[in-house]
Amino acid sequence: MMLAVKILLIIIFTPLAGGLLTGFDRKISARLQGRQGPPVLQPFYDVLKLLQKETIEVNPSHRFYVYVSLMFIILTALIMLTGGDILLTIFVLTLGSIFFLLGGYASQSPYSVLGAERELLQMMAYEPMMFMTAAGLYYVSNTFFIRDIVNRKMPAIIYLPAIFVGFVFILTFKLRKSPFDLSLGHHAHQELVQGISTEYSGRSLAFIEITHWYETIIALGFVYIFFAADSIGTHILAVIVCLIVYLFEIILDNSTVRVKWQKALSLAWLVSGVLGTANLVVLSFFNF
Amino acid sequence: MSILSMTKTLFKSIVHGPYTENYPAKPRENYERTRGSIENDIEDCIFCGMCTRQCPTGALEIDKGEKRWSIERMQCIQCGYCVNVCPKKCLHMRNQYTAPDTEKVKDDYVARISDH
Amino acid sequence: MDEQKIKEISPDEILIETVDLHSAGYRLVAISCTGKDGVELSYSFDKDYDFIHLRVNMDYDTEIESITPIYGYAFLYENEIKELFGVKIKNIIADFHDKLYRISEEAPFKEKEEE
Amino acid sequence: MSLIMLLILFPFITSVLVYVIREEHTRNAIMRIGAAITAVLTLAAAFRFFGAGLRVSVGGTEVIDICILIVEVCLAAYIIMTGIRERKYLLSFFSAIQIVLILWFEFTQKKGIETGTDIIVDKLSSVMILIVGIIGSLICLYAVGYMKSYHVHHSEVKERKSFFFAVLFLFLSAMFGLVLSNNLMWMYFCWEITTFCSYLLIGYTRTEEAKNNSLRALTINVGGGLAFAGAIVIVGTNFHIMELSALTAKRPVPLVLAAVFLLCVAALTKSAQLPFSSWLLGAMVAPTPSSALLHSATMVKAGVYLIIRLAPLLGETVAGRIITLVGAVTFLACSLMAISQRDAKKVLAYSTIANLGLIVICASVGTRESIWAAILLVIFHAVSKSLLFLSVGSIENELGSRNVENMDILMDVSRKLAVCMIIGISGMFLAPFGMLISKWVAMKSFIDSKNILIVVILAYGSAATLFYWGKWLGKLVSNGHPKKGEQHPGLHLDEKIPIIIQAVIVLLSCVAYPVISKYVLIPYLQDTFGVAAVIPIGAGDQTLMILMVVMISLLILVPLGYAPTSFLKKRRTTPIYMAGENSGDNKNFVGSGGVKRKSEMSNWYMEGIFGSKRIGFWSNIISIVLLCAGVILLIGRWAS
Amino acid sequence: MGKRTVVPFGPQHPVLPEPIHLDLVLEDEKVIEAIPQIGYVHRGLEKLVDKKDFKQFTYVSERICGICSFMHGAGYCMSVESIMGIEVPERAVFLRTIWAELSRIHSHLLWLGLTADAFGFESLFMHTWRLREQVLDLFEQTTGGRLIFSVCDIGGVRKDITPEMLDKIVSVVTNMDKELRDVTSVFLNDSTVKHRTVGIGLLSKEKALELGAVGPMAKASGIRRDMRTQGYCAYKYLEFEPITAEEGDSYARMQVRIGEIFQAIDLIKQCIEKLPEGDIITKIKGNPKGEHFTRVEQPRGEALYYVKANGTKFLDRFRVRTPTFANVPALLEILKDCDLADVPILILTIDPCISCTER
Amino acid sequence: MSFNKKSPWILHYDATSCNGCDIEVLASLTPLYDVERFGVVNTGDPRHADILLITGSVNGQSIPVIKQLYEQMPDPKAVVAVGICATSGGIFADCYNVEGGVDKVLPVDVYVPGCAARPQSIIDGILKACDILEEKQKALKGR
Ligand code: NFV
Ligand code: SF4
Ligand code: SF4
Ligand code: SF4
Repeated sequence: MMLAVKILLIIIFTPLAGGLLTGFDRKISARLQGRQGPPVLQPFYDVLKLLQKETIEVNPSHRFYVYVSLMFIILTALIMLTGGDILLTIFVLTLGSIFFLLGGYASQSPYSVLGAERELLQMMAYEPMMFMTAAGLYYVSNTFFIRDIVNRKMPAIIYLPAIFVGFVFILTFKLRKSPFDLSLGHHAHQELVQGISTEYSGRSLAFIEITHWYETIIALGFVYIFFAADSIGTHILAVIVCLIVYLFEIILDNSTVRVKWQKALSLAWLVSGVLGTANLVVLSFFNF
Repeated sequence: MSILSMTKTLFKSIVHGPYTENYPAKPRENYERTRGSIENDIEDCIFCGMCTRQCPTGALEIDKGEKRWSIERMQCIQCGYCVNVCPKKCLHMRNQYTAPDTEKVKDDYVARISDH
Repeated sequence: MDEQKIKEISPDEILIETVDLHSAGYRLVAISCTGKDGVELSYSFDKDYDFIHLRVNMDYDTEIESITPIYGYAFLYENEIKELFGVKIKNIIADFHDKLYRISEEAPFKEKEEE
Repeated sequence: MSLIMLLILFPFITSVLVYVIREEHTRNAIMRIGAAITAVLTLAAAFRFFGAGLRVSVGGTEVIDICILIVEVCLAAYIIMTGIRERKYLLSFFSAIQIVLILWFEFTQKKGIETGTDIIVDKLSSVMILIVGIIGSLICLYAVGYMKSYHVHHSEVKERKSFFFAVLFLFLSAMFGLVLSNNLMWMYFCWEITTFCSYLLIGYTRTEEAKNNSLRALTINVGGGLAFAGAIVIVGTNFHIMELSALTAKRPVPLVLAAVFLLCVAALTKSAQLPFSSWLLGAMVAPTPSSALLHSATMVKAGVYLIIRLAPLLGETVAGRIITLVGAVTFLACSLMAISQRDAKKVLAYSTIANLGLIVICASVGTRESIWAAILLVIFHAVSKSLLFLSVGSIENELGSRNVENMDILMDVSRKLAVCMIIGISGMFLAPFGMLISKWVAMKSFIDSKNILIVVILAYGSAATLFYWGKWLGKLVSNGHPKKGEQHPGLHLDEKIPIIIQAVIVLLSCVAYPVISKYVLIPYLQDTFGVAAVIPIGAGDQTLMILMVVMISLLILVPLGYAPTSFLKKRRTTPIYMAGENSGDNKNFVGSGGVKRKSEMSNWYMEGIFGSKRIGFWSNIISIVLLCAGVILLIGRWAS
Repeated sequence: MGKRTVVPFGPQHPVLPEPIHLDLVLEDEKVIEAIPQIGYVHRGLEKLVDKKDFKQFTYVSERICGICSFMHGAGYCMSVESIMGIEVPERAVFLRTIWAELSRIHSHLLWLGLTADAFGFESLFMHTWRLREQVLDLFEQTTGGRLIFSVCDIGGVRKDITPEMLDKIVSVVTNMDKELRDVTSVFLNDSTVKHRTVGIGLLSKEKALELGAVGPMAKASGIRRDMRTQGYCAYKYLEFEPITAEEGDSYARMQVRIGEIFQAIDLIKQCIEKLPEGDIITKIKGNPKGEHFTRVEQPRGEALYYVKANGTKFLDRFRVRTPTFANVPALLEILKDCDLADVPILILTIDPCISCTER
Repeated sequence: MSFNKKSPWILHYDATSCNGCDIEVLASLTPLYDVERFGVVNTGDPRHADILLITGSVNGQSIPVIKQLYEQMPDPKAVVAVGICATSGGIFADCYNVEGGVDKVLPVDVYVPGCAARPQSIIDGILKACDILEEKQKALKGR
């Protein structure tokens, strides 16, 4: 019973928080650009509008993947926020992303396919770091369970500073922010039109937005895990750090160009390789 | 080599606050010279037809008999050429532009017949 | 600024003249065409602000050689003239076959006989 | 015991039968029945000996040994002759040394070596039997249908189906023998037979390419056999044992390690690890059933099987470390190289090598969890990969091409095949399928054993894996339309049944893994290590199971996307977005000059970065250096 | 072998404010082939000389393009003035120069913004366009229009700039100068921006000459050619040096254009300093007869106006050869073997103005 | 409640505009005018758009494109003709390659006059189109 309530709460509040964050993001971005910006609730208006609109399809199956993707992302959020296994979280998250990009392929529309291709490339670029993040967390806490990781004496960040930096680096991919918004730029115009989401309209597009909200929270959830430990203080700190990281991403988004894929791939792999390996090696040297 | 060099401008604009003019909540003051829309002091008009002939888009129309001078608002490019050629100088360029509308607007100016 | 250097030539001299100009280091500025009373082509060249024009007068039925073998980038001008004026230009490298602008009307600039 | 004998002999008999009987229908019937019986026998044997296992010492081994020897000599003679005829002198050289070595050993040194248990059926060999038997028989069944279409498409290839089928069954026999033997001599014999079968099958089409590739495969594997023979000699002369189980019970002194290292080298050649992997890529010229059976599901597993057996002697030892690194290099390099491949079978081949590399890593790291992962990987890989190979084979017959790029129309041509293909691919890299779970445990064990480098390599290799499977998956789900009027032959029942069964097995295996873990792996590890094995998946098994089920049920939703939706409210369908220039049919756009142009989509191959030339070259160098380093280290140990 | 990706790029595409179309043939994301199609904004306005008389045609020529509108009008007027032998009052000549240079600032800022948008630097786009609004505001105050001024007339200009306004212009451009330096330094120095521009779209000096490139496109490849040095309008009274760069890549073109912004600010100040008093327009009589080629330096480079008149009020021919038209061959050259991600930047790097090109 | 009003996403297409109106549309996104205050996003993708902003008159090449873009937009949708060219063909109405205003091809909902239409007009036009969207939404529901 408790679990059911918890699940329900997670399903409802995660996107709300994510949407709110996105709203603040748009507001802050606008301010950084010297504009007034939309109301904070704008993302919700957008989604509600999209839900009311007609949903066009280009073939019977392409919309379907978006829904499956959303389901898996929700599952990810559930696993993560109930303190489940971190590797499983990553795997299911990957699954969700894979389905999202399959939707791009399924529409068989030029820009969707190009977008899907780039999305795949981005996944390849950030996946090693995700993997190493899990590895690092396991290394220091000897468990894959998030609820155990966040209940240790010391927050993991103390042992994993480099991995944390690397993770924040690849977070940009997940949040689809410049410099790594190759496959689907949210607002800036780019060569792929709207990438994977090109062919989606109305309800399916709304679901893509909602998926993104979940993803935002999941992405920040990882940041949280780095900082939380068994005292309340660290949990508050973790939330603050999440917000700071998000703010940092906004500023980064507004002060960089979109890089090309070669650069995105090599940068991400290099950063993950160097930071991840270094951190793990140092840890094993001190023999945790 | 400089990364995040944009941040300076970004923070400046945070400090400065938005540059947005709050249109339409705060209506805009147009400049004196702003080319908005053509007005006719119809009472002075002699319906010579200079303006209709010279208007490059054919937005103007006169009806000498009914003493009507009319302008297709959605056709006028605000070039002001009619103002230039009008012998009576009864046309002038107002600095308020025509508002968008759901259909094409045509404004009629009819002179009181009795005057002439 | 006011003096215009226009040199009249016949249609078959065009290649010789352009080759000369090309080897003298001139660049092609534009090819212009006027369609009133036959075709009047003006090839404008420039070298260090020395601005000269070759003028060809001919009728619509005469064919003229393309100068794309000498000035490759003339293809845009020539295609345009071909499409808009219906002038016969032969041997264009990169011929768009009257599909440069894809206009619906045929040779709109050509003086049409009374319809 | 007789069951075991039957298991080994039955395929052999079938083989002889299909070779002799050339009449199409009868032969096909024999094939089908043979396959079915093999499967039944396998199941029977596996269940029969599952609980207690079986350790037998076969009496009168002399007779068998003599028979083996005769066959071996004949084989060697044939190989030497072939080598000379084809001017592959290296091959003849390898084979000659090998047979001389064996003969010398047999007649001068063997006296007095008693073999206690010749055949062992334990949990591991049961698993192997099941893989070989079930997948093998399915593939044999499939071959019946496949070869029919194959010869329709490849009229230039001379029809030698009887021969082909016979070799398949012969191979099954040898493979059973291989995994059941504990006697190194027997194992070696079976090993050589599988090599030879592989050679015959690769050369099936008799084209120039096939011939070259088959000879290359033979050379490399005979080279591996030589290492095997060397190991036997070392073990036999120095320790007077002939049993694998006895060898693994030894303490890792330098000489034992040398033998183990040699065995591992043999295993590496068989499992096509770098620098020996070129033969497996070449083997893709063979008709697909043989690729599925020998070159992905079973024969190449013999190598890793051997390494798993030897695991207790690897781990922290020099030999273990070297093998781990070779596996790691192979895994990473082949995963990366697979990105640049368009040919479906090439992708599968690279992926096979990469996964074998992963298994090699797991096996040679040698902790309980890693072996747990290794065995699971063997199972899941065999299951998924054979499904993939079979599907690709049928796709090739259907579409007339095995270029991944051309598979975008598959969904339209044959929905069944496409779905099976999707299942197979998902099985290779997505949660909740076994490959991923095993990888997860593998990672855990690497961290626990402080193999940081391997963890990092695993991270990158997996990312690359994600890429090439992902893009293939993308091609499969894209709703391309076939050209009008194109003919697609359709599937034979003989092809359809095995593929569907395989797909079901793949689906089932992901729920089955806790069962496998509990009843197979843990007892096996307990036996091998003598310590109670920890359950690597951790305490969350319950929730995990629920999650798996949730995920699978979500996945099962996927085909729903293709279910007819006519009863739902119709959505408006519009042409796809082509920058405003869609010419209306979703395939063409109005291109420059006003002409219709077909819009084509193709995947990324990034040859500039992941081209097989560059990566292949460097990874080969690295692995050769690693092996040489191993040799030098071992000699150094031994000398000191 | 191997299949390729063939996608349509444009006419409707978010990175292209104006419609053009390319058939792109890609491998991975490398452009193997790019076949252009233009004509989506072709109106055929040159043909309007048959329907509008030569005075009305001033307004048509201003509407060739909304970016370089002023100089189009002025170029046309200058041609007709030459044919008719009209002396344009000095003050008018100076005023034209001021507006022309302000237009240059507006055009280059617009381009900078669009480029920033093309490589995904939204905030930079916003800030450059914010600064550009100040110039547009000056236009509106002096002419009444933000983009299309309708001030240029045959014989001079229709509106004068008041002394207060002149002071305001000076103060606005001076203030803008500071902010501009902040923003442009991001363009010139930020390493991520450099990643997208340095070495992208390389056009060597030889190639630039061979393909007939003009304007910043040529200047960035080291060709020192600027029609303003010919001294039309008031340029003969002003001191300036054409700005060039050597590298010939997108970055160099950016450098040139940014240089030209600051140069324009300087030129405006010079103009205002030297601005003579007097009439702003001479009355014209009669109809033109004759022909004339006029060349001016538009923001995008050398533009050619050709007017042929026959003594009636309808011209025989008006023709404009715009700089973008001349730069298209160079664009096709640099599009070869680029990345898909670079396509927008390469298209933008010639600062295309399709409306100008297709008329 | 209808949210069409709160988040009108626009798709801008340049039919044969002279760029004047074109850049004014872009300018209305920039800090001074900032249409994003009203939730406007310039999507560049017909599937996401609610309002089709067309600048410039239409010609033979752009008519099929415009029609297609309009078809690809989900209901409810509105068309806004920005600038005199788009409303009536303007000064180019007599050109051989100009067919006239946008209303020759699509049902135009809002005409925004001006040459070039100024950003304020464009904002007004978009807000007007929002009301129309709302009406259309109601009409759709009613059906
Ligand atoms: N500068 C300029 Fe134009 C002109 N002339 C050119 O291509 O922008 Ni619309
Ligand atoms: S030109 Fe002036 S007076 Fe003559 S009709 Fe027009 S408005 Fe009236
Ligand atoms: S301003 Fe120009 S377009 Fe408008 S009515 Fe006057 S002459 Fe005609
Ligand atoms: S209305 Fe004027 S500014 Fe707008 S596109 Fe037409 S001519 Fe250009």
